[in-house]
Amino acid sequence: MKILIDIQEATLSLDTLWKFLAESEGGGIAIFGGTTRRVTGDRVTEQLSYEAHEAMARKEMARLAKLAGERWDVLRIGMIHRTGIVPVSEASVLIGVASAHRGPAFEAARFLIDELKVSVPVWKKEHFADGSTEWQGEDWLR
Amino acid sequence: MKILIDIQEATLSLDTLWKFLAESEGGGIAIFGGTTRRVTGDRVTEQLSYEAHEAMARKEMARLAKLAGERWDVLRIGMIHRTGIVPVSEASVLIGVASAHRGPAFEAARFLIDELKVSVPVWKKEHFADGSTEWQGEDWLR
Amino acid sequence: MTVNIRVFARLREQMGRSSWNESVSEGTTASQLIDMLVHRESSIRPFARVLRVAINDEWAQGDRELQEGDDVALLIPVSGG
Amino acid sequence: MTVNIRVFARLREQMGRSSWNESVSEGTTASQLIDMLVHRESSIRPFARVLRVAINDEWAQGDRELQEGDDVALLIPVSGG
Repeated sequence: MKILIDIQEATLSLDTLWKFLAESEGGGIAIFGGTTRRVTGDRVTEQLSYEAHEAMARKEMARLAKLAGERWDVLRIGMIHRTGIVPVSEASVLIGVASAHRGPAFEAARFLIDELKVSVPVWKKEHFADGSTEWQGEDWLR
Repeated sequence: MKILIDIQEATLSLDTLWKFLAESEGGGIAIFGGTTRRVTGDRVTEQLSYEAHEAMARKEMARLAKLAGERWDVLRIGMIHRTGIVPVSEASVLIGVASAHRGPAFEAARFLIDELKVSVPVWKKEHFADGSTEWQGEDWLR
Repeated sequence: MTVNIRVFARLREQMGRSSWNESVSEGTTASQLIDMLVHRESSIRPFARVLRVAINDEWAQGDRELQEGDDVALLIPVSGG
Repeated sequence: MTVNIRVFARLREQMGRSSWNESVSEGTTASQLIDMLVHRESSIRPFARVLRVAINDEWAQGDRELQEGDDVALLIPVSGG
């Protein structure tokens, strides 16, 4: 199994990810893209910004990819997270899995984004249209 | 909910699909691409070719997309199937779902590809490296 | 009355044509049309058990009565995706 | 001995710095380091309950003994993706 991991400030290239996955010459590719949502509840978001513990985030994503490769019969896994400003509708994260068949591709992709949101050291800050900002995922503070 | 349906001979554009889905300004996009697999069992594939009952296939894909829109909270659905020759590693089908959250996006995308393979009138022919050809999905003949 | 029959993929290759007109009597159902064709055309007999019908671009039940000018697609199990 | 402490995101903003050196005695565990910091730095007290530690770019347990030169990241629950 081949793995592509990256953390970058530049716009994420779906095309680069697809090419990496398609080279496996398998039968199915599942991709998940987490994108900046305009409206959450009654609040309007202008953009998000992401900050990472970069070295650790790369290591942790690679660990998750290896774990998925042990649990599912997959050929290639790509995980790319963006840091810095991510405007509405652009992707902050792309997860892709190539497999001989669609079942493992879907399941591994879902596993990877679920686990990424639990263990990969990246933090998200909302920049609302009203000018206020707020670090996310802080339900534990209330 | 907005729906994009197409049947085309040209290479499928992941970029076009992504742009359509991202315009929803939701939080998650799930995409599945069915690609031509090089090796199945001990046989090597050179390319696939697809033939469709086009008018019906469009109608049937639109019906499935509407059905998914009733079952899951999704913003946009795209389904594009290619006909004619599809070389190894290229996509014969792209399914994409945009949603506010990742759960419905994954579930609807999986539903759509599963159902497409049951009810959308498209047929696949294998062109093997040894020169032979074989229509697929004919287990019912044996 | 007249209906138009269409076949695709393996069925098209097997029959050596992709569409033709067929005269049927008033009240003929989709199933009766299939039975008639399977009886007459030996090339599609291996597929008899799995043939399904779509009328005017939608899946149809066997008891559906044909109408003048219907576009009747004779379909074997699909294998796209 | 000396370890390097790093903080990120909200914790970094709260503390007004992103990394610094800390002298600890031989045998100090990750948990003891957290307790010491929480006691000393009022700015991170609201986070005490949820603080976790990564050492040299990997999640570490609280009973992990620190080594000279360790890179110790003090992390609040992640929210990426």
